[in-house]
Amino acid sequence: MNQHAQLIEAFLFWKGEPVTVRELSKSLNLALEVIEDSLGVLTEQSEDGRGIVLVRYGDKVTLGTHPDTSEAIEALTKEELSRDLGKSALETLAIILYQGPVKRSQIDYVRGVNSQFILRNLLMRGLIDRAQDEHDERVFVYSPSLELLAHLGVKRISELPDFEKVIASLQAFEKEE
Amino acid sequence: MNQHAQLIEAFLFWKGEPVTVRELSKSLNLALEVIEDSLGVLTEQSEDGRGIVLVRYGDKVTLGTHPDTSEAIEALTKEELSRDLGKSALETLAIILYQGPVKRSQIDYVRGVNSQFILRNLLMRGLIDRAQDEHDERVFVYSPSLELLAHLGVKRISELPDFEKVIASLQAFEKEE
Amino acid sequence: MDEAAIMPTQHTYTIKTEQFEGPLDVLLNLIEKRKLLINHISLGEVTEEFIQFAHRLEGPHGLRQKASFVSVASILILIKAKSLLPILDITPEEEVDIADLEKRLKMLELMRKVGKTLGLVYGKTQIFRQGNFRREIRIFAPAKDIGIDSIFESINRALASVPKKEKELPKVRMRQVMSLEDMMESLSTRMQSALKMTFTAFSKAPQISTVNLNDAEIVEVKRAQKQHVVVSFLALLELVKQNMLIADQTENFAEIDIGATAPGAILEESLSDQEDVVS
Repeated sequence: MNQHAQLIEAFLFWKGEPVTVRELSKSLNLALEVIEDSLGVLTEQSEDGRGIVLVRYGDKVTLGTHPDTSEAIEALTKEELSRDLGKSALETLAIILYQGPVKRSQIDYVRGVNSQFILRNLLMRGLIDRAQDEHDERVFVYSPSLELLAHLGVKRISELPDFEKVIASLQAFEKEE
Repeated sequence: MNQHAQLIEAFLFWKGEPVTVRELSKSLNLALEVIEDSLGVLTEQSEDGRGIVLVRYGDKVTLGTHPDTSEAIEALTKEELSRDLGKSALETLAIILYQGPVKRSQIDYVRGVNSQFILRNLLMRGLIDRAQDEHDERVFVYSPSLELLAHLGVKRISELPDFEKVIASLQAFEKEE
Repeated sequence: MDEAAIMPTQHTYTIKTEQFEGPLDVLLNLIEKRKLLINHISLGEVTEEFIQFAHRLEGPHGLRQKASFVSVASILILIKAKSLLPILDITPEEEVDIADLEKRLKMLELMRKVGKTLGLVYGKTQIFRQGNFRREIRIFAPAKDIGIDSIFESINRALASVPKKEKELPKVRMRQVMSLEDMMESLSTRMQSALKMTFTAFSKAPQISTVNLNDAEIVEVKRAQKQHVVVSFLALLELVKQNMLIADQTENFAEIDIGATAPGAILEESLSDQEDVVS
């Protein structure tokens, strides 16, 4: 694999969304012909039984899983969505229910560990929603989804058990910092 | 690349977060030895100038961009990695990287101070992971996160600066007693 | 890109960690300041300054900190005494303490050096994580274990896991070791008796090789050795006197000395003994 193909593969992996060939050329400061050549190399490799392949539709390219693995991946996706949340995810969800909208840093602080992957999974399962913080656009805040509230059978979060008391404790921690 | 390596690569890509070898084995219904063999194949490929590499610590694996492409991608990232790791944090990370997995008592022993808060801080930042000790379930052990290895630009700990030398020195200290 | 990919460590609380330096840090700084290697000799050389430092410790951390300083100080004084009076008997337990201190210092020195290197490498040639290819996916998929009860149980567990700040004294453990004061006293006694023995010992067995020396020179060496012992002992007593100031401070420890049964036991901050446990 040549250096340009390597860079393009890394870029697409990091980017995580389809990009146009023109964007690739601009971002990586490479001529369009170089990009096309390298994409050719990546396509060839994709045929070579790798797990990650170059997906191209029209002008856009991205990375995806090899079609041969589709069946397995599909089954895994189903399994993932039906799996129990587990202790850590439940804890995170509980914090978002009581305290939402809440920043990731606040969740991490209460839990004492990094919650980024758990939040991603809760988002995919539609249990929480994400929005930009009113005060700082670079920061996201997380809230319980309406479906989750319906599923729990609560109309307002204040109906959650011991709501006032829990909120008071959570606020007490924040003040300490 | 064999079929199993292909499936594992696809799985790691689809999952998009660190997984343990055990999880791989369970999710893909493959024997641990098969998983290990295939991870070996993927590691070899990582060396082969591809854009995507396998990052591993002990039982944990994930995919990342090849270190050779760092500079180009770094230039494209808008958010700076916060580099404000203080002296104590770096010292603690060094102990966990070169002597991990370690218990808090082992870290405290070397540092001569209580490391509870610094560990919590590192956990929140996602730089270290916490797990139950194999031998004593009631106790936590700390190990470097794959995120930490990635920030340091190494695919595994043996690529850390002076790894062999530092390990040899540490062993020599133990023997002196 | 999802949030995780763009802002890996931003916007997190930074917990104020140890603003003070521990006894090993202080000791290592003293040795490094003098550009010495870590051994009995260098430890003996910095003993006095270390004890002075410990004596000056104040502030909210004061008591907790001092406890850990005192246990290191007692080992240093032992090393000093032994270096001044080689004939002084050291118990096997004390030998272990001394060796242990040296080992910890060497480890800390190495880990500091490694940490510095890591700081230079950190973030330089990063391996980047993949962008979130699946972020568009959103399928409402509640798990069986989600319910009001499990949510309530989880929030309580989360609340319980937040570490308590300084308001609460750390759990401490009593170790039946001598206080610094007791240690000084017993050391003084041990040194005096060792000293008496030394003079007899010297007349019998010279401690340095005198093979190539003539008689007059041998006498000279012996005299120098005796003088050295006397001078050293006086120096040590001086040191002990200074240390008594610290030994007085053990009174303070008594205040937080909850459940102390035996007098003269010192508070050991439970560094290595109190493991953080799975909750």
